[in-house]
Amino acid sequence: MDAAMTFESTRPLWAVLVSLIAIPLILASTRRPNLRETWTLLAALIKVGLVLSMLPWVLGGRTAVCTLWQFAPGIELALRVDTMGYIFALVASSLWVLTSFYSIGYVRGAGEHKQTRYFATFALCLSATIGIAFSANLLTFVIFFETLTLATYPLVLHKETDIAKAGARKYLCYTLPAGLCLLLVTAWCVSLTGTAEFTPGGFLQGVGLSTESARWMLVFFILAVGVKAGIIPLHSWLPAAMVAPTPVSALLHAVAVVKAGVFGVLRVTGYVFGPEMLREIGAWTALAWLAAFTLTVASLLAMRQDNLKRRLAYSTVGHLSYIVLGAALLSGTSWTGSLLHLMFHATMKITLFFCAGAIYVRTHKENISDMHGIGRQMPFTMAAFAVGSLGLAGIPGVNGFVSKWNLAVGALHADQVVFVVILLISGILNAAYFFPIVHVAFFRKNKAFPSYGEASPFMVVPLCLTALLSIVLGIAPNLGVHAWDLARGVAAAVTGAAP
Amino acid sequence: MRWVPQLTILVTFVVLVYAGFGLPEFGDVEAPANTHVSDHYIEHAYHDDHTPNIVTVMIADYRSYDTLGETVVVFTAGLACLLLLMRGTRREDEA
Amino acid sequence: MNDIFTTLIAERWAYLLTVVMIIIGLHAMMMKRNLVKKLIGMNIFQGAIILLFIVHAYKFGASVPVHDAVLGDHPEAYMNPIPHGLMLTAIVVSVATTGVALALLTLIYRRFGTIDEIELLQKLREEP
Amino acid sequence: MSGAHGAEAVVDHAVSMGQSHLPILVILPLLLGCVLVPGLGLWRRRWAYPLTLVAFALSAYFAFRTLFAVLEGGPLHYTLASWAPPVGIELAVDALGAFVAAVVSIIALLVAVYAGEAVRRENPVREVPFFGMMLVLLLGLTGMVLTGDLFNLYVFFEVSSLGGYSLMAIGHKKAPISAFRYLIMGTLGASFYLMGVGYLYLLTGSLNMADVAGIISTMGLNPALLVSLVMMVVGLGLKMALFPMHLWLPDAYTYASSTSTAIIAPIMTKISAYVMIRMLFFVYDWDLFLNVHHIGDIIKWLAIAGVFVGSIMAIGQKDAKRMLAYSSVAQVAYIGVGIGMANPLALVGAMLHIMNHAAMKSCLFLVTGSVAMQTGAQRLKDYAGLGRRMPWTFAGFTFAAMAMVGLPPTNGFFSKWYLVLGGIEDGEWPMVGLILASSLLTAVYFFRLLERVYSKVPGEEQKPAGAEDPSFRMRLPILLLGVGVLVLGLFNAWFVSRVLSQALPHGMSLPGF
Amino acid sequence: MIRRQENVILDVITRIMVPFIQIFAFYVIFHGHYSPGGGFQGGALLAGSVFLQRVVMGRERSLSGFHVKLGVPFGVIGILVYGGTGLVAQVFGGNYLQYEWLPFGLDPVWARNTGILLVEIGVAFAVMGILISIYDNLSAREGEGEKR
Repeated sequence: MDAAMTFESTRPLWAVLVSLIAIPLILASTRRPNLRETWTLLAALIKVGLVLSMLPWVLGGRTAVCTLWQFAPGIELALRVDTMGYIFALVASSLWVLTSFYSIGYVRGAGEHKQTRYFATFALCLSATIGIAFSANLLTFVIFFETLTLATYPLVLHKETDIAKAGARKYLCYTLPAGLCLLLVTAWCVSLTGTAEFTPGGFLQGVGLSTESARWMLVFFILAVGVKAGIIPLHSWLPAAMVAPTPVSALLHAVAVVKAGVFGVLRVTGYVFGPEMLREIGAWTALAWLAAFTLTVASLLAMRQDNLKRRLAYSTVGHLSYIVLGAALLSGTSWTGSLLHLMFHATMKITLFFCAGAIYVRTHKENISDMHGIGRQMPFTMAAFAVGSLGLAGIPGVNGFVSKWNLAVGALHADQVVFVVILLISGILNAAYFFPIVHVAFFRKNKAFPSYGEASPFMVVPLCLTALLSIVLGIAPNLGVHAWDLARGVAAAVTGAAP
Repeated sequence: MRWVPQLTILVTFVVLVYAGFGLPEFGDVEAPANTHVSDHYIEHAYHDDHTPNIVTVMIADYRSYDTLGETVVVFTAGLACLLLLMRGTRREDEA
Repeated sequence: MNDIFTTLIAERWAYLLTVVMIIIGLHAMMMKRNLVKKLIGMNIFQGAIILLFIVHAYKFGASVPVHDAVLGDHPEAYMNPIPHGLMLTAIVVSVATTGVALALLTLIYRRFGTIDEIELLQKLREEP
Repeated sequence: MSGAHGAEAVVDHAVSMGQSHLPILVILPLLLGCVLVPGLGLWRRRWAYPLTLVAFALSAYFAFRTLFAVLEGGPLHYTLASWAPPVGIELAVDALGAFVAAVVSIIALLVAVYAGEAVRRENPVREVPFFGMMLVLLLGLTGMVLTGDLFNLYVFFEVSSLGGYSLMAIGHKKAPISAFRYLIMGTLGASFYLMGVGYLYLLTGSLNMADVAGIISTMGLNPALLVSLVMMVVGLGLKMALFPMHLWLPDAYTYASSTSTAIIAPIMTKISAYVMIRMLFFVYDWDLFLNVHHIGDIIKWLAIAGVFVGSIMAIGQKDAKRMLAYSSVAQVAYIGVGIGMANPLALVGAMLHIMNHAAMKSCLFLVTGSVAMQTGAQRLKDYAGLGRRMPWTFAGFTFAAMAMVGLPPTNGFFSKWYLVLGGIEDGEWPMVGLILASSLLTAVYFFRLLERVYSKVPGEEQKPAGAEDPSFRMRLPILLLGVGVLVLGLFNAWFVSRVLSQALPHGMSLPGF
Repeated sequence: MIRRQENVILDVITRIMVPFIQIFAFYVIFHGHYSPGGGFQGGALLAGSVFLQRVVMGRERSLSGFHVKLGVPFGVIGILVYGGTGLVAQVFGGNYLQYEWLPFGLDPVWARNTGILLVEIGVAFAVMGILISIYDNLSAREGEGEKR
């Protein structure tokens, strides 16, 4: 980018810090839950306010930079608000608000223990996520990425049952080696370039990296970020981590953590290697096929799950690979599709998780086979669920359609018809594993079913809102935060295609 | 593993003998050890301190800091014995 | 062969003796079961090192390093004072080390009634 | 050069006038303290602890003054009795020495704050000589760091060693046995070092480090020179518990009293590592020996083997202190790896790890000490659920554990970072891979412990007596160190660019400066 | 550990010998400038004289000669004399241990000479006291270490 458009600002720093500052306050007010939740909500609102206040900059194509101090020789700990980071930050922070409301209803409804630790670590996760979104160079990215890994660990462990411990161990077994791979490649990049500054089109252009070693580097990168992005065969921590409380699954395992992984993939493909280089070393086809494989197999696996949250988890795995696929296709439209899906999948999937949580809190049922006729008990919840599943299946009218459409067109632009076919098939598979739930919920009768009624408004309102949001964005993608323009801007910057 | 110490000893012996080839001859007046600093001591000791015993001058003036450290070593040994063998050693430790 | 003989035996016999002494001490330190014997080995070892220094302080035809009006200031007239001074320190150090070691042995003997390494290791294992 | 006659004497004074007294001022408080504490303490017992604290504080203060003076105006030289080297002994303090001295003294000060109450609770009878011995230990270590004379280094080596042996013998009933083994091994090491000095002296006729370095740089290769280097590496490796020579360490650390371990474990092996760096890189011709003659490779591969052996043994342990002892073996070996690689970045990593590991390991040992004192828990399984009963203590523990695993942004991450960078610079991919893989092993035993500490236990009801945080004076050092690992991590670039880049030997310079 | 029975001859000989040993020790200390000898040797001899008393007369009776409690304080005094000499020199403007700055109004050479003497005396004190205290601690039977 040219220097004229970049300027110093501490606002991104505050966006990261605000939830960190909240942590001591949360810890201090253990005894008084209401005050404690107030802190959480306050932090969430301030954070989203800060992020939204940066929208004009991004739309105006101006980039805020916040350089703190030298972190390792030659490398600053620096934050930078470029469009792609902004998209991720926007998604995470805005959904955190809803999730905070939802969490309050959930943890109290389900009577979770150690709620203080829960909220504190949650806030830490959000700081790390925003940090990932705004990090200006690879080392800063690594710092926040690993911090996120650590901060999620207690949340997965939260229930402290043996299953939870097993899940947490599995989570570490996957993420720690990934972190080491990330450290390795980061050190490699630094020793090549000095400062591993993210630049659209890739900073590895013209450092004289041989094709062989470039391929190795890409492999390590994919190992590093692919774990969080849930690329099969690196995915299996995600279903195991579903033992966490539902808000955690909702925000972290549908939005923050896994999206951080995908975000990493986008950064790597677009800002580290860059389209030209990926074409040169011919790695993009491999990546694309990997994604295609993942999204098909994940859908198939999802069908076999009876536990609702596990089914959602596998569906998440699949949908993350849509984004990876779009990134790998390297055409402007496909990138647009990826970024749109990064946003839209979040709204839809968080709706579904919220619903699952609401059902759990009210009925303590986790298996789909037990949910016969639940739709009559909790109409709003299941209606929202229906919206979400329609969207993920790619039915027009819900925002899932928009992103999938762009992906398909992008595949055509890259004249890869085969991927269009795969996208269509997976859409059908999505329908095949989501619609039965809706069907069961609404059209099956269950005599021996006590009347539950809806969950507390703390939970129902957010999930209705997200469902509504999905529909609105499906009809007018550019409404409000100009999601459409943002996505196209990034795609243009990376692939050089005309916006 | 009984052979490990023997092996160590053997290796040490070989190494030390090998070192012998690099050392100055026995009683060599021109050896660097006998010329570089020691000459300065021998020439200046008496005039610096009016003390004929060159070794005394060296340990108590030129290298007095060493001697201080050495006195501290002795003191440490005394303190150690005091620390280890004080009365009440056994009761309090086995409790 | 003859060359090696002259370089090692004829001209550096004193050094070889110190090496032999070092090996004796090392052997005692490593192989003896009795801790006191280990300690004695340690002393032999240190003594050997002290000799290593002192031996090389010797100059043919030189006198003790005490200034003498007759001999004047000629360096070749006196032996090298440095190793003597250094070894004075080293001796005291080894004495101090021996003192501490003996204190430890006394403590060990008071507590376990033996100073045999094997038995002590057994005691280490069985008692918590 | 100094001389007999008045004129030259005046010249001497002129020489000494210009010199800053800071280096000796680091040592004097400890010297006076270590004699006054027993002297007065045996007479008026309650004076002992305040005196100790004052001595540590003064020495730390002057150590930091020295560090900044060196950073301002380059290396300090202080000729004792103003006999210019090589005739006399000089204290030669360069950036590296000042850095290590500052680290050691501040860690010792923190442990001393902790010790005040801990010693009174652990062995009240021995309070006075114990404090005296702590001062002696630090006196020896600082003397080793600051001196510029090979033999003087040996003398202070022995001072610190004697202090270490006797402190190690306090504590568990079996402590004297392990301490005696430590004594035999340590004396062996010191004697090997002395032999190395002897060969150097016989070849050069001088004992001053700079002088010796100058002479042997012109000398070329010589059997005795090579053997002297080997002797020093072996001797210092013994004291440093480098892999094949580490067998004395676990017992010693396990049975010693918690205060002894807390002051010895973090700094003593590090000082040996520092001396090894000093010898290999500043006295000998490092490029000739480490790179051309591949001694560096031997050290490097032994060290990485030590990393794995230490970590794997640590995974297998049931006793907390023994686990930490084995992890010390592993962590010190990282320094060995950095030394062996002998390239600027890796060496910086090693130097940085001296500080980082001192901070984290002292924190961990202080925590185990307080746990043992508060709850009597020694074995890992007794740690279950302590996280909520001793929140502050285990907050510090958590940070230190993260640092041991090497997770950002703690300081442990950055020592690994520089080691890995160094490996990549040399294109030594297997070594890089091993370094990274080893931190997984560390993760295994620390996360296992953390999970146990923070999750609830089945028998929650019967909690051991007195299971809460120790008093403020014992908690303060733990928290300071716990925050310290974070701060040292975030601001590591300051140390690297301001301090350690000046501490590199001749012919080395950091890329990017 | 030492089982001793009364033995007049030994006692008498000891009483005669000890003063001579000590005188010789002082000679060794103060003549260290001119002939082999000095603080360590003299201190060791002084300690030896006390050992003789301890061995022959037994612990209790020999305490009148040199009390157990005096060992460490002597060591402290010795080191203080040594370090103090250096410190005084430093305070009066020189480097540490730079004897010619000792405030005796002597010319540098003789000041150094005096400094050496002071230092040797300090060393002698320290060595004597500490060796005796080591001996006492080692030879103390169980439970009767130093009473402090």
